[in-house]
Amino acid sequence: MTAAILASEGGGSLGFPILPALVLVPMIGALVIGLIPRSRPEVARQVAILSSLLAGVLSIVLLVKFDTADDGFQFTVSQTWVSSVDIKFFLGVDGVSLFLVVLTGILFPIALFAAKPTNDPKGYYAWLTLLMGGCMGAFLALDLFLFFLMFEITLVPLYFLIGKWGHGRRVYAATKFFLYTMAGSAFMLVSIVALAVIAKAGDGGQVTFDFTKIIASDSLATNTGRWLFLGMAVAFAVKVPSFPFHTWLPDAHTEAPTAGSIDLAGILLKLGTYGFLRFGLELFPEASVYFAPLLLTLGTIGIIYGGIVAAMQRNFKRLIAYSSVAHMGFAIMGLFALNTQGVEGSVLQMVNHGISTGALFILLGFLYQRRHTYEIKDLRGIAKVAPVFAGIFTVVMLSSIGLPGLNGFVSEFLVLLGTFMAHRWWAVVAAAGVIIAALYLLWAYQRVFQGEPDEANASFPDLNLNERLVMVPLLVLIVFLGIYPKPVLDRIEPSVNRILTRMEEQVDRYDQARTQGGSELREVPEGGGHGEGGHGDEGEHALSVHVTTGEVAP
Amino acid sequence: MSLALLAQLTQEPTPISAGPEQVHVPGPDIYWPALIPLMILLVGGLLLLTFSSFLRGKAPRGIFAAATVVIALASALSVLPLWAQVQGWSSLLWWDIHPEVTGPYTTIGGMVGVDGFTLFVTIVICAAVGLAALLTDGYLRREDMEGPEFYVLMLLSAAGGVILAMGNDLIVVFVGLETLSIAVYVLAGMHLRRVQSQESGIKYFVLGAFSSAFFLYGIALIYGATGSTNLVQIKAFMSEVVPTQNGLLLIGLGLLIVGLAFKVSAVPFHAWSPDVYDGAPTPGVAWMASGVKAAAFAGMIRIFVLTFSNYESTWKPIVYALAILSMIVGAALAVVQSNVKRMLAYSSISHAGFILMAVEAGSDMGNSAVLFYLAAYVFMVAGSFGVATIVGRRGDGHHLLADYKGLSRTNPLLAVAFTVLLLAQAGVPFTAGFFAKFYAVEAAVDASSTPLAIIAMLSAVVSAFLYLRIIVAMFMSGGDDGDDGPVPTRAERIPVPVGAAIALALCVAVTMVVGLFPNLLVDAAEKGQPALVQYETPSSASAAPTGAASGTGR
Amino acid sequence: MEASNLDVAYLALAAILFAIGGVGLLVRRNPLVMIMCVELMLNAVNVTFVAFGKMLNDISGQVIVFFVLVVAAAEVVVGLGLVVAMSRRRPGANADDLRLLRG
Amino acid sequence: MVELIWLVPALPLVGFTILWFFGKRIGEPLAGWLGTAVVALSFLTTLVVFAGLWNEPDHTFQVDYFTWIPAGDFQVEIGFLLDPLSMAMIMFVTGIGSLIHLYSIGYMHGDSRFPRFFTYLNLFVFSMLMLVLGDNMVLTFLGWEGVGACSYLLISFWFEKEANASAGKKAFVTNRVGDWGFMVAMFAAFFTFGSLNWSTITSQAPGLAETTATLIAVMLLIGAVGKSAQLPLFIWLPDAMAGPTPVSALIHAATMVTAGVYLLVRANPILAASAEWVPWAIAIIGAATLFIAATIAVAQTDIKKVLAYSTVSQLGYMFLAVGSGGYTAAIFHMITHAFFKACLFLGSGSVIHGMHDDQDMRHMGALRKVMPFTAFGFIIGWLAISGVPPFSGFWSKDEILSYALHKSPVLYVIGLAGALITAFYMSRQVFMVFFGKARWGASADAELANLDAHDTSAAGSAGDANDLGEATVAADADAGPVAVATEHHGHDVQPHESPWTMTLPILVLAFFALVAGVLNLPFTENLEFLNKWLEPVVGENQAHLGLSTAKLLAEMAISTVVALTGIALAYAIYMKKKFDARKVELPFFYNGWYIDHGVTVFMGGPGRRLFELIALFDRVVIDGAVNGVGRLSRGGAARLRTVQNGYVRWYALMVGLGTILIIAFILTQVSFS
Repeated sequence: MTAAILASEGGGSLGFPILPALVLVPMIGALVIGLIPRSRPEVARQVAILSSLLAGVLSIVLLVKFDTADDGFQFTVSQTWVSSVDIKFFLGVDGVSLFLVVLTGILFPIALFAAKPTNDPKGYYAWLTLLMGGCMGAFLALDLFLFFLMFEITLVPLYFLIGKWGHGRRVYAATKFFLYTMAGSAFMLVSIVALAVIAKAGDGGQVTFDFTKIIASDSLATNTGRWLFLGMAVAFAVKVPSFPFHTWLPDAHTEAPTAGSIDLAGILLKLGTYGFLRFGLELFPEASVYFAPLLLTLGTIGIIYGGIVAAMQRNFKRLIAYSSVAHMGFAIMGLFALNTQGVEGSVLQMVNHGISTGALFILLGFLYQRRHTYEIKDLRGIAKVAPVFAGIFTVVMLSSIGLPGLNGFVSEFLVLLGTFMAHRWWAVVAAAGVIIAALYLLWAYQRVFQGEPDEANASFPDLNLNERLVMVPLLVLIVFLGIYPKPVLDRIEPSVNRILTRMEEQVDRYDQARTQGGSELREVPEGGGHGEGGHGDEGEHALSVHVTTGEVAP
Repeated sequence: MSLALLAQLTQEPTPISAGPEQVHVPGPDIYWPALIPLMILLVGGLLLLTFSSFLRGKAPRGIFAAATVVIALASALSVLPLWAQVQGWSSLLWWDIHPEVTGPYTTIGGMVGVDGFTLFVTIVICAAVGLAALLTDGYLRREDMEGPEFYVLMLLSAAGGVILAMGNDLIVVFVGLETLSIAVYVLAGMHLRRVQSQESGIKYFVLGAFSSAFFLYGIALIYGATGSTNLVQIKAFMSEVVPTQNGLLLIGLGLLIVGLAFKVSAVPFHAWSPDVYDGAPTPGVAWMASGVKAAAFAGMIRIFVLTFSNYESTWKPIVYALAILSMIVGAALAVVQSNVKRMLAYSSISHAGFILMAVEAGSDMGNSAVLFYLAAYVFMVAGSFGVATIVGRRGDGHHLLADYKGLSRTNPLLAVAFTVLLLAQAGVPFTAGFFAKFYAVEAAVDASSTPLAIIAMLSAVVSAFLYLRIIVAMFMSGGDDGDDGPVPTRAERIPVPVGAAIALALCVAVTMVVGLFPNLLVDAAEKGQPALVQYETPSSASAAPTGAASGTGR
Repeated sequence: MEASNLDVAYLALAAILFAIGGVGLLVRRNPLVMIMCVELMLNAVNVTFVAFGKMLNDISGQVIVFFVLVVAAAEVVVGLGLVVAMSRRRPGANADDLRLLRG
Repeated sequence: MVELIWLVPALPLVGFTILWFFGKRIGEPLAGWLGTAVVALSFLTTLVVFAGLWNEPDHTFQVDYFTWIPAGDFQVEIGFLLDPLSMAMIMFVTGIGSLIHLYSIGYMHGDSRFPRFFTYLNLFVFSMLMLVLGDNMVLTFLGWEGVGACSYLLISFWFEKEANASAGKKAFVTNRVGDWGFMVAMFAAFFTFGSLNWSTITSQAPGLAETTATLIAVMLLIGAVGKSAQLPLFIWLPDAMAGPTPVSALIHAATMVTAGVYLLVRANPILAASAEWVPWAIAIIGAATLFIAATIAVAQTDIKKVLAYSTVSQLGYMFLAVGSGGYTAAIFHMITHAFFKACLFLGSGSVIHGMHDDQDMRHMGALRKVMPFTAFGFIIGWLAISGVPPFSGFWSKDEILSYALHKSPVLYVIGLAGALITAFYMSRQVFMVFFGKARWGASADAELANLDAHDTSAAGSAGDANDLGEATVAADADAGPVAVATEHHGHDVQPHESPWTMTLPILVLAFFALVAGVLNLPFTENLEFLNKWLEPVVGENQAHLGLSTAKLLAEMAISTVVALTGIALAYAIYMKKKFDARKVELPFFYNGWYIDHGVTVFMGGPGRRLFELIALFDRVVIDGAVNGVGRLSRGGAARLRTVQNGYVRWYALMVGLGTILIIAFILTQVSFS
C-alpha cells in the first residue's frame, strides 16, 4: 500500500507526496522498532528519534511550502482503499490542520528527548512513534472513515503507555481513558456511517466517506443533521474534554509517564477540538449554529469550573490537568463563537495550549525525575536551589496564565473577543477565568518554588544542558507566537473564512427568520443597548453568523 | 367418537397413491462437481478413519493433523472452480474454464443449491477445520489422547456444515445440522479424563437435541402449511397466499428461528455455550466457536433472508430482539468472568449478536457483512482459543485470568499474538475485527435500524473492557498496586507446539492483513450473494445443472 | 387442503406427544429418561409428518420420516455413549449433579 | 528626531535581554551600571524626542511598526502614540526610573540576586513605556499586564520569606481583577468602534450612545481601581512594601500605580460621553480612598507602610481630580507626587539601609545627625507632600481641591480633611525618624516597655487575601516589622549615612519636589504650562473653573493653614508630647479599618469552602457518575450471572421459554380471518 500511495500524488506542489510520508514515516518507524530485538534498546531509541525527527522536518517543509493564499485543501493525496463503499486513503491539509500537524511534528521528538522510559524501552518507543503516526493521520484525513480509524488507533498506544509505563493507579487510569473515549466515538461511528449512507441520496447514489463529496452533496435534513452532529459532538466533547466529560483527563494525566502527558495534553486533546471544527462546523453548519449556545455554555463552565477545581488540587500534575480543561474550554468557546476572531483564536489556542502545557508537563517530568513526587506539599523553595528551572517555569507559567507578549494571551484574547461579538455574556463570564488561572498557578508556584527549601529539596539539582536544550524550542515558540503570531493567523484565516462563509450560506438557506433577527441586531453598535441583557437565541445566532462578515464595525 | 374411529379402521385403507404407474418420482440427476468439496471432506474423514486403523503401533507425529489440513485445503481449493463458475468467470487464474452454465444453480432435484454464498461459507468452514486441526495436534499429544477420532469428527461435522450451508431443502438443512451437531457433541465430551469435558458433552447433547426437535417440528409445520420442504417451492407458495393468515407457517418459522438461534448461541438460547466452551477440549471449542457458527448463520441467511423475505415483518423483530439481547448479555456477562475460556465464550455470544444485526438488515450489504464478519471472526476466535489451548497447559485446566499473568515475560510472542487477536475482537482499527464491526454497523444503519447500531457500538465498548482485562493480566501484571508481584520468569515459559504456532501465525497474519486491506475480503464477500434457484427437471439427458436462466430468489 | 377430523386428531396427538416429551425433559433428572424424552419429541414430529403427508397426499412426508429416524438413531447412540462415559466416572449421577460448569 | 521614539522602550528591552541571559556572568556591580545606563540613555532619547515633538502638528506623533494580531477585521498594530500626555509620562518614567536604578546599585549591594534585580527593573521600565506609548488598547494592556508581572516578580524578590511571596501573589491576583475590567472594556470598545486604536476611539467617542460609553467607562474604571489601588482593591499595595525599597519607590509610588489614572485620562472622551454618575463614582471613590488611607497611615509604625498608605491616599486625590474633570490637575499631581513620593521612599530606603533593615520607626529618632543628606531630602519631600507652599505638592493638591470644590463642596471638605491628616502623619513620621531623641543603639532599651504593649495590639492583623491555599501564612505580612523589631532589641545598631549612589538620587528628586510646582502655576494662563501642553489631549473635556484671583488666593490660604495645622498637631504630640499618641494611633486605623482582614476572612472562609465544595462535586458527582456506570453494569452482570446456574434442565427451560415468547409474538402477527 505504501508504494501505491507514494505513487499516487494529487495536486500538491511538491516532488513527492509529503502527507502520506508524514503519516507513514512514524508508523513504519514503529514497525521497525517492533522488529528490533529486546536486547538492543538503544537502537530502538535511535530509530524512534530518527523517524519522529524526520516526520518533524517534513512537517516544517510542509509549513514552508504551504500556499498561504489558498483556502482549500493542499497536497491532497487520494488512494482508493475499499472500493465498494468508497473508502479512500484521502489526505489533505488546510490552514486549520497545518499547524496542528506542525505541532505534532515538533512536540513528539521533544517528548522523546525529554523523558526516558523506566523499563522495556522497546515497546515504549514503538507505541510513541505509532501514536505520532496516528495523530498525523487524524489531522490530515479527509475521509471520514480514515479519520475515525486514526482517531481510534491513537487510543491503543496511549493505553499501553499509561498502563505499562505510568505510575500509581495506572491501569485504572488507562482503562478509564480507553473505555470513556471509545464510548464517545461509538456514537461518532454511527454518525459517520449514517452520513455516508445519506450521501447515497446525493450525487452518484453511492455510499461515500469522502469528506469533500459529502460536503458537496449536502443532502441533510435539518433534524437529521442535528442528531448526527450530536453523535459527533459526544465523541469530540469526550476527547477535548469538555466539562461534564472531563474526569478521565486528570486520572490519565496524573498516572501517565511524562511523554504520555506531553502528547496527551499537547496533541490528543486537539483531536477533539479539531474534530469539532472540521467535522462539526464544516459538516453540520446549521446544527452547529443551533447548538452553539449549548457548547458555549459548556466551554464557559469548563473555563471557570476547571480553574476552580484546579485551585483545589494538591497534586501538581493533576492541577495542570485541570488547567487543561479550562484552556480547552477557551478553544471550544472560540469555535462556537462562529466568527473569524473566535475560530481563528480557537485554532491558535489549540497550538498555544499544546506548546505551553506540553512545556509544563516536560518541566514536571524533570521535577519528578529529581524528587519522585508530584505532591505539592513535599516541594518547597526550589527556586533558590534551581534558579534556571524556576526561571523557565516562570515564563511557561506566565504564558499559561495568558500574559500579553507570550503566546497564551493572543489566542485567549481572540477567543474572548470573538465570543463577545457573538454572545457577549458568555465572554464576560469567561474572562473571569484569567483571574482564576493566575490564582491556582501562582499558588502552586509559591508552594513549590518559593519559600526556604527544606532539606529534602535543598539538594535539588538544576537543569542540565540537555534539559535546557529540550526547552529552548518551546520557549522560543512561546515568545515568538506572543509577539508575532501574524504568520500563523495569516495561514489560518483563509480556511476559517471558507468554513464560515459556507456556514452562513447554509444557515441563510435553512431559514430566513434568523437573518431578520440578525439585520435588526446589526444596528446595535449605534443603537446602544450594551448595558441591557442578552437577545433571544435566534438573535445571538444571527449575530454570530453575521459577525463573520465583519458587519459589526459602524 | 371411538365408534367412528373403529368404523374408519375397519374400512380398507385407501392407498396413498393409486397404483405404481401414477407415482413418478423423477430420479434426481446429480451434477457431481457441485458436491466435490463436500465429498472431499466426507470421504476424506472416513478414509482417515479407515487407514488409521491399519496403522501399526504409534502413528508418526502429526500425520493425522497433516492429513486433515490437506483434506481441508483440497476441499477449499475444489471450491474455487465452482466459484469461478458461479461468478461466470471464463478463467480462473491461469486455468481457463468455460462453464456451460454460469451463475448460481441447483442440483440433486433441487435439494442442493450452489451459489456464491454457499461457496464462501464452505471455504470459511474449511479454514476453521484446518486451524482447529493444527491446534489439535499438539493438544492431543499433550493430553496423550493421540488418535484420528478427533480429526475425523471435525471433518464429519465440517461436512455437515457444508451440507447445511448448501441445503436448498429444509430436510437437507436438518440433516446437515444434525451431522454437524452430533459430531460436535462427541467432540465436547472427548476428553475422558476431565469430568468437565463429559459434563459439557452431555449438556450440549441434551440441549442440542432438544432444540433440534423444535427445529424439526418447525419443518414439519411448514411442510404442512406449504406442502413442501423445498425452499424454492415454499417461497413460491408464499408468493400466492396472503402471508399473515397462515398460522401454521408462521409458527413453523418461529420454531426454525429457535433451532438456528440455538446453534449460533443467541440469547436466550445461549445458556449451553459458556458451559460447553468451558468444559470441552479447547481445540474442539475453536472449531465449535468458528465453524459451527458459520454454518448455522449460512442456514439463517438461506432460510430467513432468502426464503421468508416477504415475512420480514415477522422474523425481523425477533432477530432484532435476539441481536440486542445477545450483544448486551454477552458483553455484560463476559466482564464478570474470571475464566478466560468463559470470557471468550460470552464474547462470542456478543459477536453472534453483531452478526445477527447484519442478518437483520436483510439486504445485500447485510449478507456481505455477515460473510465478512464470519470470515474475520473465524480467524480471530480460532486464534484466541488457540492461545487458550496453549496456555491451558497439561490437563487443559489453566484457564483462569491469573494463569495469564506475566505472559508477556514468559512467552512475549504468544502474548503479542493474543493481544492482536483480542484487540481485533474489540474492534480496534487496522484489524479485521474493526472492519467487520464497521461493516455490520453500516448494514444496520443502511437498513435504518440505527438504534441497533448504537447499542451494538456501546456493547462493543463494554466487551472492550474484558479484552483489556486480559491484556492487563498479560502485560501490566501487578496492576495498580505497583509492585509486579511474583511474575513468572522466562524459565517457566509455556511450550508452544509447532502446529499451534503455525495456526496462530496464520490467524494473526490474516487478521492484520485483512485489517489493512479489507478490499481483499470485501470484494469476495460482495460477490458471495445467496440465491434461490428453481429446479427444473432436465429435458435432455445432459447432467447439466439447471439454473442461471431462472432469476435468483430475491 | 381439506383436513378431516382424523387428520386433526393425528396432529393433535403429535402435538401432545411433543409437549409431553418437552415437559418430560424439563422435569426428569435421569439422563436416560431425558434422552427418551428427546426421542419422544422427534417421533412426535414424525407422526406430524406422516399426518401431513396423508393430508397433502404427498409421499415426501413419509420419506422424510426415514431421514428423521436415522438422525434420531444417531443421536441416541451418541447420547447413550456420553451418558455411559459419565456414569463410569460418576456412578448414579443425575442431570442436576452436573454443575461443575456454571456462572 | 521624533522617529527615535522606538529607542525609548527598546533600550530597556535590550538591557533586560542582556541581563536575562548573561546577568550572572556580568555580575555585581557591572550589571547594575548596565541596567542604569540603558534607562538613562532612554531618558536622554526621551529628551531628544521631546525636542522633536515640538515641531509636530499639535504635538502628536503616531507610528506603526508591524501588525501584531490580525484576525479578520480585527487588526492590532505594534505602534506608538506620542502625544503630550504620553510624552509627559515617559519623561518622568524614564527620568525617575534612571535615578532609582542608580539608587538600587547602592541599595541592593551584596544581594545574592543583584543582577536579577536589574533584569526585572529594566523589564519593568520597558513594560511601563509600552503601557504609556501604546497607540491601541491592546498594546497598552500588554504594558499594563507587564508591569503587573514585574511588580509580582519584584515584590516577591526575596521569595525565601513566605510573606513576600504571598504579597507578590496577592498583588498580581488583585490586579487581575482589574484586568478583567480592562479586557471587557476592550471587547465592548471593539464591538462599538470596530477598532482599538486610541486615536479612533477618542475621535469617535463623542458620538457614542450613552449606555455603551457607560459600560466601557465603568469597565475601565474597574481596571484603573485595581491598578491604582483604590477602594476596594487597595489591599495589595501595603503588602507590596515587602519588596525592596527601590521597587516601592519606582513601581508602587511613582509609576505603575499611576497607570490607572493615566488610563482614565487617556479615555477622557469616553468618560465625557458616559452617564453623569460615572465621573461622580470616580470622584467618590477617590475621596473615600484618600480619607481612609490617610487615617490608616496615621497609626502605622512601619516607615514604609506609612508611605504606602500615603501613596494610596495621594492616588485618591488624583482620582478625585479625574472625577471632577481636572485631568490636568491629576497629571500634575501625578508628576509632583512621583517626585516627592519617590524622594520619600528612597529616603526611607536609605534610613532602612542605615538601620540595618529595621523598618520600625519606634526604633529610630534623631537620625538627622547621622544621615544628614537623607534627612535633608526627606524633609523636603515631607514639606512637599504636606502641601506647604511653595513646594510642588502644594500647587498640585491645591489645584485638585479647587476642582473638587467646583464639583461639590463635600468633596472639597473631604479633600481638606485628607490634607490635614496627610500633613499630620507625615510630620509624625519625620519627627519620629529624624528628630526627638535616638531610640537606637544603647539608648534603645528605655523604650521597650511601652513598645511591646503596642505590639500586642498590633499583632494578628489581616494578611493575604487571595491565598486559597491557606490564609494563615500571611498573618506575618504585617507582623513582619514587629518581628524585626523584637530581634533588634538588645544588640545595638549604629546607623550610618548611605553611599552617594543612594543619596544623590534623593537629593535630585528633592530638588524637583521643591520646584516641580512651576510646571503649572495657577496665577495666569500663560504660567499654566502643563495645561497648555495637555490641551490637545484633554482640552474639551476639561472642567473650566474660571477662578477669580481672590477665590484662588482664598483657597490657597485655607489649604496652607490646614497643612500647617496638621504639622503643628504632630509637633505637639510627637515632639512636645502634649497628648498621648495612643489617642490618635487607634488599632482600628492600624489594622486598616479591618478591610484587608475582612477580605482574608471571607476568602479563607466561605470563599474557600465554596471552592472545596465544587471540587468535591467534581470528585463525587461527576466522576462518581462515570465510575458509577461501570459499577452498575458490573453489578447487573453479577446478578444476571446467577441465571447461568449450571442446571441443564434450567437451560432447557430457558430454551422453552424463549420459544414460547417467540411463538406468542408470532401469534400476535397472525390474523385468523
